[in-house]
Amino acid sequence: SSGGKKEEEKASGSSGNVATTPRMKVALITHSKQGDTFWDIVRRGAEAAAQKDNIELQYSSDPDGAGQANLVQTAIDSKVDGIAVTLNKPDAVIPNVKKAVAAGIPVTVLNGGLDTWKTSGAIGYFGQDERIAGQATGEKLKALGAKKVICVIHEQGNVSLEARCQGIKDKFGAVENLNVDGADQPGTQATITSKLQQDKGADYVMALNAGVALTAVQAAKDAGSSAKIGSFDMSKEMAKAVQDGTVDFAVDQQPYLQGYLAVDAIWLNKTNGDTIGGGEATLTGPAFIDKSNIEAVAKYAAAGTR
Amino acid sequence: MTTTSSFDAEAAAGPTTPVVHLDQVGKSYGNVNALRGVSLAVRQGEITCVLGDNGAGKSTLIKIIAGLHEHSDGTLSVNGEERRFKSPRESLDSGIATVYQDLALAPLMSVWRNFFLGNEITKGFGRLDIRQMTRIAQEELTKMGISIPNLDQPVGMLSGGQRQCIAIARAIYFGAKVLILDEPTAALGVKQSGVVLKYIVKARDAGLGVVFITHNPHHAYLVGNHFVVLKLGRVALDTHRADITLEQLTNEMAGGSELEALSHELRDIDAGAVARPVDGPARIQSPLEST
Amino acid sequence: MTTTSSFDAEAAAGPTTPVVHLDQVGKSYGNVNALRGVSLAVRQGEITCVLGDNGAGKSTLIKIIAGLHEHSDGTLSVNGEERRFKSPRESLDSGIATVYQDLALAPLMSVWRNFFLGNEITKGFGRLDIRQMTRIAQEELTKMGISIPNLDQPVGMLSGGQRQCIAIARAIYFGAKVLILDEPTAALGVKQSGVVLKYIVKARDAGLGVVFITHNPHHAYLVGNHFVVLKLGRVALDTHRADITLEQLTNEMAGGSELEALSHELRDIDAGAVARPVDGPARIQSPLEST
Amino acid sequence: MASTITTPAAADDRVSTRSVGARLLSRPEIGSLVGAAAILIFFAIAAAPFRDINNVGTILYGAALIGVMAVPVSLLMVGGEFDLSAGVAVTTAGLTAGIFAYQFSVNVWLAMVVSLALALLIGAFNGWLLMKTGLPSFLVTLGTFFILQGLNIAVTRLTSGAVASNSISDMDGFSTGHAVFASQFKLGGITVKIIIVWWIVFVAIAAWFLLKTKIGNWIFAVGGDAAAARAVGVPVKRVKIGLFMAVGFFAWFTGMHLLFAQNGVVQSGEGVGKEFLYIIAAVVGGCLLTGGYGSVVGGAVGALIFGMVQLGVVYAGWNPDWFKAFLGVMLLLATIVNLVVKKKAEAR
Amino acid sequence: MASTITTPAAADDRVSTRSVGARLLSRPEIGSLVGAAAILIFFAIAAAPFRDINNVGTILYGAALIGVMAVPVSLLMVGGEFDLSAGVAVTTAGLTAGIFAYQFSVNVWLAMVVSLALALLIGAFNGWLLMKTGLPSFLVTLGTFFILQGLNIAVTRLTSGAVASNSISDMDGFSTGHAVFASQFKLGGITVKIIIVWWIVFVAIAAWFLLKTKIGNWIFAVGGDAAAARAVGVPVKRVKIGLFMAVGFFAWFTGMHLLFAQNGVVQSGEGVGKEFLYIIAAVVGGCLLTGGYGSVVGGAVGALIFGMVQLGVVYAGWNPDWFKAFLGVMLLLATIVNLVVKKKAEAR
Ligand SMILES: Nc1ncnc2c1ncn2[C@@H]1O[C@H](COP(=O)(O)OP(=O)(O)OP(=O)(O)O)[C@@H](O)[C@H]1O
Ligand SMILES: Nc1ncnc2c1ncn2[C@@H]1O[C@H](COP(=O)(O)OP(=O)(O)OP(=O)(O)O)[C@@H](O)[C@H]1O
Ligand SMILES: [Mg+2]
Ligand SMILES: [Mg+2]
Repeated sequence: SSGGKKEEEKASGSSGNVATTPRMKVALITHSKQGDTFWDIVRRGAEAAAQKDNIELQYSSDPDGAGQANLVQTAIDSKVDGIAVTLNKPDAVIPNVKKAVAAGIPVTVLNGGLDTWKTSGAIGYFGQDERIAGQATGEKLKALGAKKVICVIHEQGNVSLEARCQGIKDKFGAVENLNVDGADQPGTQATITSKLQQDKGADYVMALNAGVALTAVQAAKDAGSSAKIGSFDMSKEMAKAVQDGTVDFAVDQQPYLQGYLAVDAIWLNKTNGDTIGGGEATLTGPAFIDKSNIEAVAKYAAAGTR
Repeated sequence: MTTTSSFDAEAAAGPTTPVVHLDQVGKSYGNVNALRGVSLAVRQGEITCVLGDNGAGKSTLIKIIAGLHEHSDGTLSVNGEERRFKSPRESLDSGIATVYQDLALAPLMSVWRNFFLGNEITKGFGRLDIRQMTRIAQEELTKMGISIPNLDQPVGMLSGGQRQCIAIARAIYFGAKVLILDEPTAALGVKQSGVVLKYIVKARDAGLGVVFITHNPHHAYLVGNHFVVLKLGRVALDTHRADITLEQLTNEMAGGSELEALSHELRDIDAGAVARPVDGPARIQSPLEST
Repeated sequence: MTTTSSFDAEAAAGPTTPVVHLDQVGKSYGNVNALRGVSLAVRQGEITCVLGDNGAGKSTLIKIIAGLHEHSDGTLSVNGEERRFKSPRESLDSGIATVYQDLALAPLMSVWRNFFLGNEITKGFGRLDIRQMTRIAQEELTKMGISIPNLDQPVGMLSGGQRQCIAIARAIYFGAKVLILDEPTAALGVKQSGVVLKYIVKARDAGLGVVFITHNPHHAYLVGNHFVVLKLGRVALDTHRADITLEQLTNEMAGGSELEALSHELRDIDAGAVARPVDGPARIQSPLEST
Repeated sequence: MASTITTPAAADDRVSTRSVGARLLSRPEIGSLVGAAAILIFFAIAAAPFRDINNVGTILYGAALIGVMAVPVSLLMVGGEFDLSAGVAVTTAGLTAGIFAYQFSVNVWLAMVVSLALALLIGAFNGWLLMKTGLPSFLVTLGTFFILQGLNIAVTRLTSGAVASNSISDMDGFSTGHAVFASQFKLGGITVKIIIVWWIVFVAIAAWFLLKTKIGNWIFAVGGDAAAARAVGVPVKRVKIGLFMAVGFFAWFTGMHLLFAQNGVVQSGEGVGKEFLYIIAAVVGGCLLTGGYGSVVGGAVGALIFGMVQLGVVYAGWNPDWFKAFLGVMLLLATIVNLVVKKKAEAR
Repeated sequence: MASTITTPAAADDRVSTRSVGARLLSRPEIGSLVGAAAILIFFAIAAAPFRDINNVGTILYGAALIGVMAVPVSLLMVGGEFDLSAGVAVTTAGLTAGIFAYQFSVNVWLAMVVSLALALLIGAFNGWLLMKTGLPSFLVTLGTFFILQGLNIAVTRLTSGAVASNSISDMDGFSTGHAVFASQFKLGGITVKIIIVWWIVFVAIAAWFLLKTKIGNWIFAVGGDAAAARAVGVPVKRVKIGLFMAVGFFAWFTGMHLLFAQNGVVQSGEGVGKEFLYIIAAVVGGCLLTGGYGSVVGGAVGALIFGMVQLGVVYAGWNPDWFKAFLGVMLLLATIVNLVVKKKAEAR
């Protein structure tokens, strides 16, 4: 039999040295739903940092604002040594972040909360400015000569996703949003197909995560549309799609880096009093990945770290 | 049919006025016309027996009086005033209490809660007076001669007769002007049936109008003042006790000659003899087939 | 109690052997001991009448034979073999067909589907032979003397008596060795009751063992060979027809002297007279209270 | 006092005959059919692409994705039960086949057989636990729902190290599997995905099965009154367990479609929430939540209504912010039309 | 042939007396209480922070977030109905107050009154439509669910231009509102959020109401057998509409808590899926899905079980991949314990 695990096992990874600092416990608390590739990469980055720094990482997530806030409280209750948290719903979570800071627990913010992380008393921020990333994408689309863009939002009411589409609109103009259910690939496919059948003028579909982008490729084929696909975020399959040219480009915000830095920053702070970014946000994106530079990224994407 | 005209004349001359009066009432369920042109008068101090075959429309008739269904044709008047009950509450508020054939009990609720459902005794702020309600329910059921070990038991666990008794006791306790009973003695033992019949007579003596539905001509003849026989949704007979004998009544109910033959046949069978068992199961012929 | 020993002797000497034999059977529901030490023999070609007050345990008894409940004590044997039915299917497969007091009909299903439920006629591959089933159901119901306009109607829309007839017709049609009927005539009209009684006799004549539960001593005495009276979950009387008169039986069922007084009282009431209606509702006294 | 004795007609003349139309109208699925027609007409007017015959394939595909699972879910609902684990069981089936084939480097068809066995086992477990404990199916399948949801993610990550299974698109048997479960063909101008054909076949078989076979009769009975069904000898337990296993089978089928349609990759977090779409389809199609009444065709029509509304809003190009609000209004309208039709039918 | 006539005892001696314990055990919520105790002991052993008395506040808060809404949902379920719109209605209530106060620059309390009126209206609409159409509540409230979900997002974007409402934390009346709905205080070492106190108060009142008042009696009746209840004169429609309005009231209350706890901002997309947590709490707590049986205290215990499992897994520091699987197993175990207890109680 061809393919399968045997094929993969021909290539294998390695492991680095481990810090000798005292064992620490760090909580990573996100607003992710379960089973999302993007957050899987974030977590992987955080785990890599944790392993290197002799940290016990406790990952938990709740898409509900009040629920995520209470998870921060449980981390405080569990007397962790540091908390890395997303602030996509800042008003719900910040009160408890402040509590953590007051209890002497260093907090880093990742992915979301660019405008608010400073007020929470966190020591650093690692992520991209979604609006700016969207705007950059808008410029790129203009440069590519797009006429009409469909921006596919896979979670209605999500602040970051809305900001990306808004950013594209800021710079590009002819953008229409489309809501789909990110946890339902075939349904997403049917919806994008029907949108392309309805709006024959649309010549670009911007997906906001890798899974939706790959689904959009299939949908464009189904609809007999010549629309091109652009995307946010990377994955193993996405790298392949960029290589093949089925996806035009991807906007990478380097989630691995977000997770890694958020945890590592806590360790550095605890062991050396450092603050990464010097009190300012550390931007991990956007980086455009297309046929020209995919080779450099593809092998990491295949390993699940890009 | 001359029922209505004779009926009006009777109403004018009668000793008491009808509390409930149905005039040419009809009711259809979709394409089934369950009742057609039925007239009936329920008088205070009188027991009106409604008799008839299975599916003749007796329950439908009383459901109209009880406010459970609205009639499709004709008029219903209570105390001389034309009414059209939108819900059983309106009927109850007019002083009409009903024992339904399907009993209208909530199976998961306890005995006392069912007994007082819709007529709860409260001590202000809608607070239930549980102690008193339990006591009354116990008393009323004891009066009917049945013993229910635990009034907190859900009704669904009781025997058929026990449930029937709860429904009857409740209606009698809350009955104000008119008491309607749909086959109240069907599931009851001899003793309990006797008690119910006596209750019916007492209710009449207390001045209530009673509508009594039964398949038992003996029961009907024992207590009824006035007999109405329904057949296929129409009034087939409407008569006073004075004008009919038990035999005539039974005949009317069962469809006349047919029954005669049947009961003769039955009497011919020597029930005492024990038949030789045949081997294995045998097909049973219908008694209505030629034997 | 000497029931059992006399019973064993009887079984040895009797003309037929018991198909179903209960020995010292007991059944408790939680803290209610509904049956205690009940023995009963159902013989082929005999009608065993089970009588008793409401809540005496009659339905519980037959539910054990029908496989609906398992007994807590004692033994149940069918054709001499000890059995413990885990489900009604096992009982049915032993040739025991039952009419339950609560009828066991699915209200949303049509008449013919209910009639053949669990005994569907198929034409291979489990395909239903709908035409034939409709025909048979129609025939069997017509034989019982009731007319149901449309066999595709859901059972829930039928009158109480119509439903009762479906349950009886079904059991009789499928009855193989033993036929159990729990108050089959309760909801039936005079004519339909007569038909059912005749059916019962015919079933016996065809060699089936019949268990007949009723509250009507006339019905029981008309067809029964053998009478068992239950009281508060125990056997109070177990006798053959030859050894008892109708009066004695009625007495036994209703609790003796109590009933005597009652029926006298009832007869004293002049049902023909119309009482003066009092003003407004009046409290009704219990007939069991001192009047 | 006069007494009047009239001899009634011997035959029952109370029943007026019903027209064929009226009798047709009283079938459980007709209401939803009329609702579907109303939605169809509405969108045909409101959305130009909806009228384009070439797009029928897209709409039917959207409906089939819900519709295939609506078949056993409707049967189960007629049988008086729910299955909250139906949505994630689809993902479990897809993942199992994908992971098994990849990890053991075996032919995809072998992995599919393993996956089928597991899917049937899950169904049987649900049914068995339900009958054993007597708990409501809501609770039992809720437990399975959480367990499967957890296992999907945990096992996928253990084996592939990521939250999606590894692609098996280059493995033996993939292309034949793809042909059976996820291919498409042209019919006139319409691109027809093969799952639509399967869906129609399944609906036809299941509808026939429910109405015309013995076990179909038992399904109605166990849903309508399980105690009564048991009393007349219907093997209630076996029927219910069988129904849950049917859900397992169709979950497997849908899972295979996902696996092959998505290039041999299954996302482990998918399927959550789908169970309600299936239930919605069944209920919109006229199945009673309390059991004992409903039809397979109705469930299919319910899926069609849901699919049409979902894509119709997109075809109409309405502001996507209002999407859910439109969906809600449409669903309410469809069910109210359904109801009005039923009432009309009963009154005839 | 011999006949034996025995005179039976006149009094009914068949009933053995039940101990107080056995009678206690037969209450609907006791099973779930035992289940809750089992979970408590389990996590107290498995997770060190769970044992820390200071963390009780966190656990109770997690439970209260579900528990407050579980109160009316339990009542509604006893009354024989569902409300799928309960989750998003919470968000709607929060958004309405936030948007109204901000847009019209009025005192927050005035906006809260407007929000309350709207929440009650939504409940009344659900109930009215249900009774008017006779459709199952699953369908009616599903329609409202989608409509509210759509409106939440659409109206928020129309007014604030974003997907969250504008903050009202600096407006008049915010601080008093915060004190009432979202403040906290210290009790010993435990930080108690005020919503926990409210929750306990609500449970006590509603439990008393259900068991000891006339309307409570009617709720049992309309859920157990609506036709029978109507036949004895219970105003079925008014009771059901009232129950839906109670859901509206508690949705408002929870919405206010969210508004004030989140600094005067409400996310428009939240609340979806919460309705099932409420239903789960009620069912785990012993309410029958088919109505007519259950208790408010049971619903509260159900919420507690859910909250304990949810946070217990985090406290124990288990791999979150397995979280859902644990949750499923725990839920099944809790309900099976519940069942075993009930069976034991019945057998006494
Ligand atoms: N499932 C049950 N749980 C608890 N108690 C029960 C249950 N079923 C019956 N009982 C009780 O057992 C006793 C016997 O009931 P059963 O139904 O056998 O009486 P019956 O003789 O058939 O009465 P009837 O003539 O009224 O039908 C009654 O006191 C009844 O309340
Ligand atoms: N809801 C309904 N829908 C359709 N038909 C109905 C409905 N209720 C009753 N019927 C039909 O109306 C006719 C009269 O029924 P009804 O219940 O009034 O009879 P009944 O005289 O009370 O009979 P029984 O003595 O058997 O109780 C029957 O043919 C019955 O099938
Ligand atoms: Mg009747
Ligand atoms: Mg009985």
